[in-house]
Amino acid sequence: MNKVLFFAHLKDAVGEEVIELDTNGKSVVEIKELMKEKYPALNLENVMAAINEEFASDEDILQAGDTIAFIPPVSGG
Amino acid sequence: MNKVLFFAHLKDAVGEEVIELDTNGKSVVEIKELMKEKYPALNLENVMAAINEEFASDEDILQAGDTIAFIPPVSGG
Amino acid sequence: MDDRYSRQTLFPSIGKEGQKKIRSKHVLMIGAGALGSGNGELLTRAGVGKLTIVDRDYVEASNLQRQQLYTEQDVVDKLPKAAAAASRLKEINSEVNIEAVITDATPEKLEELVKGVDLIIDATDNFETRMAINDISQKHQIPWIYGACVGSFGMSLTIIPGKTPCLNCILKKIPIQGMTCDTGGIIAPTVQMVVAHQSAEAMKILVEDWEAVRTSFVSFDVWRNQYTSMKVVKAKDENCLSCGQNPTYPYLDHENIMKSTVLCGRDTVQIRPPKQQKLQFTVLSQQLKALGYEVKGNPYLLSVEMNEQRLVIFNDGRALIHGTNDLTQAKTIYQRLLG
Amino acid sequence: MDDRYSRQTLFPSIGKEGQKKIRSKHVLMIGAGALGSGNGELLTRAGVGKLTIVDRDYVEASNLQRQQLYTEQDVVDKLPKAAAAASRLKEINSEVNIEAVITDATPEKLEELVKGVDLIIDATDNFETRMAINDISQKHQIPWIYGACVGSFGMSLTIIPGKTPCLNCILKKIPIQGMTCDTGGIIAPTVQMVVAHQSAEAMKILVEDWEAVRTSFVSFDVWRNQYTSMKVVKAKDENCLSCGQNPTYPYLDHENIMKSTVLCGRDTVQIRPPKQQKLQFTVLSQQLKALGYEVKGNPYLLSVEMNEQRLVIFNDGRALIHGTNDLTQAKTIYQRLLG
Repeated sequence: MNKVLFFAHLKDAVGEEVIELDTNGKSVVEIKELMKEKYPALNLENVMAAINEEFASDEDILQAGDTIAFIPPVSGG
Repeated sequence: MNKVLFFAHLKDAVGEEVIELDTNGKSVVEIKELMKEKYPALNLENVMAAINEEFASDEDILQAGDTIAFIPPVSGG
Repeated sequence: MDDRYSRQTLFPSIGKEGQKKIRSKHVLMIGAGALGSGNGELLTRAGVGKLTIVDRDYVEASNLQRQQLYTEQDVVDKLPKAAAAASRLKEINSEVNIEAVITDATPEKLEELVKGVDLIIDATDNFETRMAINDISQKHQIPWIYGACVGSFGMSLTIIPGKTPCLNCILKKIPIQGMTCDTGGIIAPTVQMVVAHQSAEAMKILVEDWEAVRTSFVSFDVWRNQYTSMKVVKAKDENCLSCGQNPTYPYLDHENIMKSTVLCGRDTVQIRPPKQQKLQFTVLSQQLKALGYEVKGNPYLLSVEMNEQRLVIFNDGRALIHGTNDLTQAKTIYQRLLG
Repeated sequence: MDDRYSRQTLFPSIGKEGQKKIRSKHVLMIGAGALGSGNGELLTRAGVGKLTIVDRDYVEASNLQRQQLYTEQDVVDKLPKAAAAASRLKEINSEVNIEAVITDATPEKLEELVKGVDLIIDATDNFETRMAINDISQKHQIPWIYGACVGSFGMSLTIIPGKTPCLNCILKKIPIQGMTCDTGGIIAPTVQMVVAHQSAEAMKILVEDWEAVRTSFVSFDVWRNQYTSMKVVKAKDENCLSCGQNPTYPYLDHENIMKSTVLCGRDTVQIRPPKQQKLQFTVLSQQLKALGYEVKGNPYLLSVEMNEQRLVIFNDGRALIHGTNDLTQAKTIYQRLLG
């Protein structure tokens, strides 16, 4: 099993901060697509991903027990 | 094995932020005494303890794999 | 200034309804130093209805590095902090009712000040006053927000009577002080970090978004890059004398309050802390020397030469402050150096 | 004011040596809005040698809720932010050399401004300028500190050329904008939290404590009580066009910069973003309506009525701003609403 964490307004689109999901062996980009199907209101374009609190690129693969977090970059200031 | 985390100036007294130690079955107050022996410069009187990011009292016992953190309360403002 | 809260009402958790609530609330802030400057400015900009600022001190040059409401002119004028803060805050937002109270926040004074107050912000620099705020908060069922910092390290906790543990549940007693801003230094980013946490919690409480209120004790070190959030629900103590089944509010009790007495004809004030302490003279002496004070001592006492006063500290925590008859000034000197 | 830095030099990681270093440094700050006010004040109080503040905007009522240097009088006087900031900062610390530059921070302008600068603080409100800062930072080997916020959410990253990945390594391209402070709102505690992180990093860089510099990307939500720290060392891309083996500094290139053109005789400016976008009209339209604008639209364009201008946005990101001939004003309006 894996944990998927949603930060900031992504949390609102999903309705929860954390969900549990078996995404073993899937890549970051595949998980993004899965999430978009599951939560139509969720926009993950250009959203950063971290696996176990480390930067992850689209091609990185999740292992059992890994936590993936989605963090949207913002531009205000 | 357990992890022991030291916050703020406690980190300087120990020289490291995290140490690994087998403190299985020991209470918070026993671990404090152990630490004081190991690091004479370390003052843990009135220091708060958290086990796995939850408040812990002096009598709470560490289980295998638990992380204990020491956080010194401060009064400035 | 029609438009002035537009970016705040646009934030969905506040909205126009939340803004009306903020405008209808009265906040009591104890202290107008670093945390008080920051919190006071944020609450004023946010448009709180009334803000009462209590402080016993005046502006000094060494405050300017981190106390955001004050300028060089305030130092030249030696203005009381509460007055200088109020004057700047009125320039920032003339819609807010700002009340400056120049006094020492004793338990008796707190009892008077707390009437009609919706929230208390802790911007004090010592645990004695904080514990009194904690008891007052429980006695009158008013939320308060603890904040503190030294060096690069800071912390905050939100206390909602009837919902969360109180500070006495967590600390059990007043900690023997290690470091204060006057002995360990302080950098402004630490202050801002504590202020950010306290003022976010303040806004949640003012708009009555109880779900959003932080239920953990946060602490962080901006130089060592540490951040931790400790759940405290387990700390709730049914036997706590401040918030348990049979509260006695010990820190409002005269017995437990720091005693200060003018020693007649000697131009000296004696300070006696509520509980006996065991001071570590070697550490304390080093810290005071690092501050530039001339320190002499023996195993029983330390003598510290200050500009116009001389402080003699005994190792049980008792002190004599020579060169003053002013109880508040003497207490300020004591708490600055010993916390 | 002899004593003014005493609490800062008492902090062991700064000390008297660190204070001398801070006094000898020149910081360039791009933007004097919310993040700029906060960072500018902290650096000035800390006693930096020289602070150059660049901003293209003037003070408006809706700024007062979160932009800490400004007062109601500045709004009445419609002062440029850089000028209003400089005037307040001089009252705070007359020892600091404050330079106000009222201009749009284009890549050409950045090339001029960056001479002799030790550190760049990002206090901008759009990714276009940030990416130009990122390229300038790499080209001239000057550290910079990214900071941004919207609503209750904020983030920061420290970029040290030659040591850390750059913002282009992490974002790969300019994100299509979701929310800005003008569409999603912003609360002041979020700003303070970002400022705390940026200014702590600034102090580490100014005192050259490279060991202490934060090497992770932090983000936090002060209302949702979230805080995360993402290690970014793996993001370093040897093929990055900004910081890789063969840098081309794409965001300094005229091709990749937002184009703005006055349409002669029509009192209109056309804005064309550097890359084609796919705007989500339904979301955007709702956000703009929530802001109180009258919005009309069809699948090809949205028309937004503003006070004195009308904005027409096409779904590839191109826009016409009717009612102005001022390129900078038009760009400001565009970036406020579309990021």
